This record gives sequence, structure tokens and C-alpha cells, in this order.
Amino acid sequence: MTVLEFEKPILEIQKKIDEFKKMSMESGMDFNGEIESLEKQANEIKKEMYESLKPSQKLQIARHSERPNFLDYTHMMCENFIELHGDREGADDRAIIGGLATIAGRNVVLIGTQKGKSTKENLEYNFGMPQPQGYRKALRLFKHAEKFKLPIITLIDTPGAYPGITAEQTGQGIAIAVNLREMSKLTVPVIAVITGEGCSGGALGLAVANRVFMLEYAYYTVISPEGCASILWRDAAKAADAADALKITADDLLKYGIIDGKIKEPLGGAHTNPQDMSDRLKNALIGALEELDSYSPDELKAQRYSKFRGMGVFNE
Amino acid sequence: MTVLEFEKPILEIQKKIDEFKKMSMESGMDFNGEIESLEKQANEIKKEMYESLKPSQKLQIARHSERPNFLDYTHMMCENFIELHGDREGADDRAIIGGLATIAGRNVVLIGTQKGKSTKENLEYNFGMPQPQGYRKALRLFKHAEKFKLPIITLIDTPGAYPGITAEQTGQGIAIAVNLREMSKLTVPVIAVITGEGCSGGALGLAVANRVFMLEYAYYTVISPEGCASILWRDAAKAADAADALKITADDLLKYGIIDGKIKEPLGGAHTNPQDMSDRLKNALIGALEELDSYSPDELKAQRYSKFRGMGVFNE
Amino acid sequence: MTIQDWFEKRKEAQIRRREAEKHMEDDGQPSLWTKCIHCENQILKADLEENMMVCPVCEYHYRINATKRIKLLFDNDSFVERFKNIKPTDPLDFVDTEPYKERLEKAHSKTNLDEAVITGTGTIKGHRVAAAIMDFDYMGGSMGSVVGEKVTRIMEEAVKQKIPMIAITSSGGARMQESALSLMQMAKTSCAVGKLDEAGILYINVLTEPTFGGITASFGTLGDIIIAEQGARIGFAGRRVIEQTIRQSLPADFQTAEYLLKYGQVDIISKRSELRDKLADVLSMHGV
Amino acid sequence: MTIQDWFEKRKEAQIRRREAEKHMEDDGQPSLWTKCIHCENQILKADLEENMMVCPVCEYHYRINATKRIKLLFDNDSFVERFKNIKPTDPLDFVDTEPYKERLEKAHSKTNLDEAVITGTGTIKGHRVAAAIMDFDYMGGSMGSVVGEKVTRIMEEAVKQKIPMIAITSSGGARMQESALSLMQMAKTSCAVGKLDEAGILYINVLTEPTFGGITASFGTLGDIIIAEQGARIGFAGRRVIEQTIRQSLPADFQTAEYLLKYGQVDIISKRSELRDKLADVLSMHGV
Ligand SMILES: [Zn+2]
Ligand SMILES: [Zn+2]
Repeated sequence: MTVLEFEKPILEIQKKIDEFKKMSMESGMDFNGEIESLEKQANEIKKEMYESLKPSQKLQIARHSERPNFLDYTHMMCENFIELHGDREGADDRAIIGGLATIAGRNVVLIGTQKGKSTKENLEYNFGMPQPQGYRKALRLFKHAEKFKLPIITLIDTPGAYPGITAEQTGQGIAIAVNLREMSKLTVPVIAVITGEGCSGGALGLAVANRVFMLEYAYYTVISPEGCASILWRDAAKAADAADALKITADDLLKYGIIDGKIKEPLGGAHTNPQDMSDRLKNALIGALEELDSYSPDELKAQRYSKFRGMGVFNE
Repeated sequence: MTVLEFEKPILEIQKKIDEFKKMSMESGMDFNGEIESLEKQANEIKKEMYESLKPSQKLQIARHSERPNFLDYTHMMCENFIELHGDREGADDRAIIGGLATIAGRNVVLIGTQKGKSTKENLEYNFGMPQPQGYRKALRLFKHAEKFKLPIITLIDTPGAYPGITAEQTGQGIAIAVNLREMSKLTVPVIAVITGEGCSGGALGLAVANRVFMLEYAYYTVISPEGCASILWRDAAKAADAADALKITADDLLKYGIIDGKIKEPLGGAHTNPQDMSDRLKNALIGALEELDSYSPDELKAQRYSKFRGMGVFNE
Repeated sequence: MTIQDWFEKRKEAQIRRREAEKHMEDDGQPSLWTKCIHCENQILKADLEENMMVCPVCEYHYRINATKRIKLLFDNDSFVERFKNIKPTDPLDFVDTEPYKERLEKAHSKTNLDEAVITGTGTIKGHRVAAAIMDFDYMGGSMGSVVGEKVTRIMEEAVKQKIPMIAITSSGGARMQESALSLMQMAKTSCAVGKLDEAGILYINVLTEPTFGGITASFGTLGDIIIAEQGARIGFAGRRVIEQTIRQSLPADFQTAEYLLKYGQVDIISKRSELRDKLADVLSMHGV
Repeated sequence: MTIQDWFEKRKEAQIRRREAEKHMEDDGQPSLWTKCIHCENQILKADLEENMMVCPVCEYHYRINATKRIKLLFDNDSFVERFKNIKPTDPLDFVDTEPYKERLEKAHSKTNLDEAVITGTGTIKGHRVAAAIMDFDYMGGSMGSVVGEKVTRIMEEAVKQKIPMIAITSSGGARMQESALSLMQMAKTSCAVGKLDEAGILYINVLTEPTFGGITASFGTLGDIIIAEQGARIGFAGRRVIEQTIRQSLPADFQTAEYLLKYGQVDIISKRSELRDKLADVLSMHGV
């Protein structure tokens, strides 16, 4: 497993623990006291460290190559998942996957951006960067959900919509804009979760929801810190500064009312215990579904509209 | 102007008339009597001939290279026409053109298949054979008309939807099917006119209308006579027989209740007098618009539905 | 075997196919064995039947008729046919090399069907549905007035009974012998799907070998969910027409279910053996 | 000059452009003449002004500010500004190489505008409309909370007054200094367009040089009718970002109005001189 730079102190202690264990095995001597104390120490450092991560460190966890992806959650969380392919117009963008899902006995339409873990997978899923056709597939599934009164859940982990030639030719901007508008008209519950990267319009195109959650170390921003740094600081190396300035973490966005909740990750991040993360995510989703059950279709639409209508800070 | 095989007898007489005229000019002698008599004769033969054309001969007129096309009618018929381009998804299929039009003071959405008259034009308009993107552009304009309560007029002259690789890849069948379904839901008046070739699903995809008219020599069929001959007779040369068997003419289709009216062409066909043809077409459209004015939106939808619901002949 | 090889082989096999199928029907002395038209292995006819007419060696899905399809999909004896009384006539007095009337009689005596579609209601793993099941053996599954009317009637029945509608297609397209009347069935059935839409009825397409032309351009592709059977060929224009038009040859997998999935036109590909379960799952997950 | 040459020249010109524009503003001693940044001909500034800031020689459409745009499009004195009282703040205490607050002050003193959009109502050849007119000179026309709020308010006003809505865009995209709050303006304005839809209000986009990012991915492309001004550059991602991503260079006409027309994304391309008439025609033809 990839170890991030700031995780190295913990790795050092872990090595020590392993040495004692080995010695204990080889010599038959009892180092249990030492081991226990070191483990306690490691855990405390870990806790402290993960509670005071800088935005740029959270960013690294959000982008961790072994972070659970959409299909991982689907497999861990759903009793059944039937993928529905394609935009019915010529493409099945693999960067956005969607289908019928049963979660804790409830039927929903589940849609998300999909990232790979290997080079092969990354190519298949285009690094989680959708084309316009992916947004149009999502729109088709939104409308399917609306027709059959199924709640919609979206899981978002994308560095953004793909910036490419055919993406421009086939209307990347229009595709996202249409989703924003059409999501606002839905009368079923819509729940969006930023599970990793939530970058710009490419993320927002699936996130006009009644409830928007973020995993603890996910980030959500109008532009990647690198992009922001290279424009405003004219130096991409200032990405950490930009990450601070942009207020991209779950805590920040909760404070500004951009999101409705933060879903805690296992200590060390989602990738250290995917099943635990999946259970936490599932619980949050079930809770939100139950909460939204008390709304009528018209109320769901009105709640979503007024939520986004109210976004923004200005003087008047 | 291209002269069709069956028109040659008239051409012979016309030549005679021209000779007399020339002689009259050169010699100063008076051949007016002969000329008048020949002209009368020519006119009678012409009338008789055009009243008893075989389906395969009408087919030739319908396909005449100088037959007025969609843009010709648009220019002749409309006080104003603003073309609206594109499907908003990556293509502006030139085989289907549509836009806002004002005809006799009425604002409508006017859509049609477009054929060229030169090789260059034919390539631009793909010989009037639309791609799925063309049908999707038309659908966008149908919905625009519905939103703004504008009547829809379609002018159809197509050898069929294009049979090609990308057409299959991008859902030629689905695109047409969706138009058939969505046209049935419209609550504005829809008038379709087969102005030349009305071949198979490619034509029908613009023709689920409250009123369907055909120009006198247009044809409308499930398959081209050539295609039918090569399948059923296993011999494309039997196209004339197939044209008979398929009952493709305006008179036949009026009899079977497939169309609602026939618009007479100038003697010799639309191409011999485009302005006259355009005036006749315009009159028919104005008449139909006025007639449909008396229907409510719900009635328009119900009338269109029950019209197509009732199509078909079977024993029960 | 790579997927490419598989498709190449399949293409070759299609040429041998009609021959082989003829033999299977016509050899008078019924043999216990048959040669798979796709992989060319000798297989026991009983095994093929047992395996839902899917080759046990290569998984080639043989075309099956409507009666067999109903038996495979529906709960025992649950299917009740409707609208069987609607029967074809010859409105245009159509004669090509043979009168349409005679073709209709031949099709009837060959298949013992009244037309190219069976419509009715039944249950799939307990889910009550309306269904139209096409039969290619009856004049290539072509859609004339009767197919259009029966499909429309059963859709209207689905609306009336508020049950999901499933259309299982296998067709070359329009019934040429009914010309414009046949063309109008595309409009009629698509308008009927519009009524399903407005009533919020779940509509599922199951596209089976082959589904073309007037069917893909009407009710055959308007489903809320589109399932295609593995290997089925599905398209608007026929392969030969396209090759003649574009003057180049087409990829081997052109217009297969798998090709269409890639190009975003079907939701799900199913093996025949899994179709019943998949349909039941899809129905369950819509709460119907 | 072929269209290709034209685009090539234009591309070169873009490099000289900022320089030239700076000179036009900064040379202290105002000259009567200026060199066209596109065709490089010497033209009289008065002629350029007279010609709506379109080069009389090569038809290059210079970017114009919101005030000039209003003067060109609306009937004399008919435009009444609304929601001018909505003013920017610095909710995130954003500092890059310079505090956001200072950038706002500079933008204000440079343009004498309160934000990057002017909203209001007025008449175009007698047709009463609501309008939002963006101004690139104010922080690159970027959309923060104020732009989002003003655009939303004027759309709500259009619904209330039952008059058509016109958005004239010129923007680099989102206002980075407001981060997620800026992102949310995309959702907010798109939701507001949903309300226009439901009220059956005609909504027209006029895309002018340049319109990018968060604007094309929100209210900027949701019009019932999309008009682009001749030669305007319009896109989702910036040219440089795309070139870095795909590691190849882009065609010269990439992301121009003409390119987008070809790819089906705009309805109408208009010269600046014809825009007022075209808008009036479109309004007339919708009976509004
Ligand atoms: Zn086999
Ligand atoms: Zn110039």
C-alpha cells in the first residue's frame, strides 16, 4: 500500500513494533509490555495527526490510489446492483456508472464517477473524468428514477470533467448545465456524497441534491488547488497554499453551508479499511433516505431548489 | 432541365412548335394557326399523360433533380425564416433543416429534409438522408414548438434515413422511434407534407402529424420500390412492378386513409413551375393551420393519437 | 479463442447456418446428433434442447420461437394468450412472385401461428406482466397490421391492468406486403408506448436474434430498460444495405448485442439462461 | 484570405492583443489612429467606435463592455438597471498574491462597475425584456456570489413580469476567490433557468468573446435559443488546459462560434451589426 509522506512517522513506530514481535518469536522472550506501549503510542500519534491534517494532506488521502471507488462501494453496500449502460445515443462513458441498486432493502438509482486502481482500469475509466456522454447517461438515469419514483444516490470522486477535443465538440458545458437544471426539477429524494475528489463543474453535475455529504478527507472545490495556484500564483507548486485558501475540506464546507454533513472515515483514511468505510457510508445513506421519506415530492423539489437558491454571500 | 423518358413525345411536339416559330421569324410567313394547333395538341397530350402516369413514372418526377427542395420552399413561402442549428450535442446534420418561420403572418416551427441539386450540395445534405443527429435536432425543435405553442410544419423529401456505420453506432433506430413517440405527445398542430420521396421510417420520423399531405407526384412507402424488388423479386429491375404493388402514390394512400390530402402540382410537375407549386403548398398549409385552430391542445393530441391508433387493416 | 476469432468464426457460420437449420428440420430420419453451426462440434440435440437451445460447447444462442420463449420465461402455465382472434388479411391485394395471401397461409401451416407475435399476460417468478413475444419463423417476424394491432392492444391492457409490459423482439422489420399500412404500425406502436409512459408503466425490451428495421425504429427500442440477448444481431439498416451504401466491409462484431452495448444503446446483455432471473430482478427493483 | 488563413492570423493576433489593448488605454496622449490587432491595418479610432468596435477592414469583433453593449442593443434610454445594490464581499478571506478585497476594489475603480454583470429591463425594437449583461473588464467577467445572485434575481423578475430573458455572456468562468460558493452559483443560476422553463418564458443566450467554464456549464448555454457573436471564443475548458491534457495542438478555429455551430451547439451566429435585428426577429417570431 502506498504510504503518504506525512504517514512516515507512524510507519517508523510500526517497524519498531514488528521488530519486537520478531525478537519475541525468535528469542521466546516476553516483549508484550514494550509492544503494547508502542502500539498505544502509535495510535495516539495517529489520532492526533489525522485530527489536525492540513488541507493539502487531506487532498493526498482523497487521491490515494487505493481509495475505495464507486464499484467497490457498490459491491460492499448493495444487496443487488444492475448496471444500466449507455446514453442511448452512441456512447457508454465508463467514467460514470449507474444502475438499479438495492441498499438495505430499498430500491434506488445509484450513479457515480468511477476511478481505476491500475493503469488498465484508469484508462478504461478515463481517470474518473467524464465526457458529456457520461453526464447524458446520468441524466437518462435521473429521469428513469423520476418516472419510477426511485430515490437517487450519487457518489462523486472526480478530478473534473474531461478537458478534450471531442468533449468540447459534443458539448461538455451544455451537458453539465442541463444536468444542473434538470436535477433541480426532480421530485424524488436526491443524495450526493463526495467520496474523494469533488472538482468543479464535473462534480457539481451530479450533486444538485437534497442532501450533500462529504467523506472526512474528501475535498470539494471550484478548481483544483494546482489549477488555482498556476493561475493566481502563476506557480503550480503553490498548490498547498491554494488548498488552504480555497477552503476545500468537509469542515470548511460544512461551516459555509455548502454541504449538509461529514461522514467520518476509519482512522488512517477510507483505504485502510474499505468495509468499515462502506458501512459508515451505508449508514449515512440509510439515515438520509429515512429522513427524506417525510417529504412529499413537491417538498423535495422545493427543498432542493431553495437550498441552492440560497447559496452565496454578498452585501445588499 | 432533365427530360424524363415518358416526357419525350411532348418534347417532340415542342420541337415542331419551335421550328414553326423559327420559320415564321426567318421567312416572315404566318404559321400562327399551325403553332396554335400544335400547342393545343401538346397541352392535351400533356394533360392526358400526367393524369394517367404510372407509379413508376410519378416516382421519376418525385426524384427529379430540379424538384424544389426544402430551402426553395422556405424562400418562396415564408416572409421570414431563421434557421436554428444543431442538436446541442455535437452535430448539425444538414440533411434536416429547421427553424422559426413566418408564413402568411403566422409564426411556426418549420422543419424538413433537405436535398441538393448539385454534387456539392448533395454531399452537404447527404442526398437528403438524415443521421440520428438530424432526428434529434428535429426533436429539439418539436419540443421548442411545444414550449412556445407554435404550430409545426414538416416538409419531407427523403430516400430514407442514412444506412451507415456511425448512424448505427449512434442509434438511427432509437432516434426515429423516439420521434414517433414524442410527436404523439405534442399538443400543438402538426402538419406534414411529403413533397417528393417519403421513404420508410426516415420519412415517418417527421410525419406523425395531425394532417399528412402529399404533393401529387410524391410517393410514400415502407421501402423503396428498388429495395422491395430486390428482396421479393430478387431482381432490382422489377422496381416498376414493386412500385405498382406497393401502392405508393397519393391517390392510393388517400384511398387507404394513410394521408389526408393531395396537393396538385403544376402540369408537368413541381419543377416546371416552382413558384406555382410553392403557392399551392402555402395555400394548403394555411388552410390546414386555420382548420386546426379550432382544436384545443388536448384535442390536437387526441386527434393525432387516434388517427395513428386506427391505422391498419385486419380481421377480428 | 480471442473475441475477434469468435466473431470471425461466427460470420463464417452464418453462411452455413440456413443449410444446417434446414437439415435439422428436413432430414426426415431424425438424428440424435447435430453439428453446431457456430463451433461445428457434434452435439446431442437433446443437450441443445436441455440447454435452452444454447450450444453447450461455444454458447452460441440459437434463435428460438415464441412458444419456446414463453415456456422458458414464464412461470408454469401462467401465460394466457390474448388477442389471438386478430388475424391478417391482404388489404393491398399484394402480389410479388407469389400472392401475399398464399404466403400468409404457408406461414400459418409452417408455424401453426396466426401471426408473427403472441401477446398475453403471465407471471415471471411471481411478477405479473403483459408481454408481446415475436416469432421470426412467421414471415421473418415482420410487422404488418396484425403485429402492430396486437402489440398496441397488449400495451393498452398493461395500462388498464397497471402491470409492466415486456416486448421480446425477433424480426427483420416491416411487412413489405402491407406497404404504408405496415409503416404506420411503427407510428401506432410508438404512440402506444407513449401511453405506457404517461401511465408510468415499466416497459422492458428484450432484443433477440435478430431485431432490425421497423422494429428497432419503433416499439423495439423505446423501453425504459433494454436487454439484449447475448450475441443477438440488432440494427436499423441491414448489413448488406450498409455495405452497398458505404462501399466498405463492416467489422465482424458490427450490430451485435455487445457492439450496441459499447455504443450505449442497450442497458443489459443477458445469457438466455440468466434472462428469467434478470427480468425478475429488474421487476423487483422497480417494486412491481 | 481563406478561412484557415483568417484563423491563423487571428491566433497570431491574440498574442499581440493584450499589448495593443493596453496601448489603447495607456498611451496617455490619445492618438486618433490605432492598429487593428487582427488585420494590422491602421484604422481611425472614431471609425472603430462608429462601427460598433468591429474592424471596418477585417470584421474582427473587439470585445466590448456591458455599458457599450446595452447602448448598442436597447432602445434609447429604455434600459433600467436593477439589483445594483447587490455588492461583493470576501466570505473566505481569500488571499493569493493579493487579497481578494483589493482585487475587488481595483476592479471597481478600473471599470466603475459594482460587479461583473449588469442586470435590468428594457426594450429591443419595442420588445420588453429582462437582461443580464456580463462585463469581462471586471475580474474577467468571473461569476461569484454577486453575479449568481443578480442573474437569478433578474430571471425571477422575468418570470414575475412574464417577459423574455436575455443573457449576454463574456466571462472566463468561475470566481476562484469564492471557491465552492462560486461553484454553487452554477447550480443556482441553472435552477433559476429551470423556473424560466416551467413558466414558459423565452430565454435567449448571446455568447460573446469570450465565454468559458462555469458560464458555459450553467446559465450560459441553457437558452431556448443560443446566439453567438461572430468569431467569439466559447468553450468549457480553456485551450491551454486541453493542450496540456491531450498533448497535441488544437485546430486554429477550435472553440470559435463558427466551430460550435458546426458541432451543433449554437443556433445562430450573428455579426454585431445584425444582433439587434436578429434578437427582435426571434422575439417577434415567438409572439413576445
Ligand atoms: Zn457451438
Ligand atoms: Zn482588422
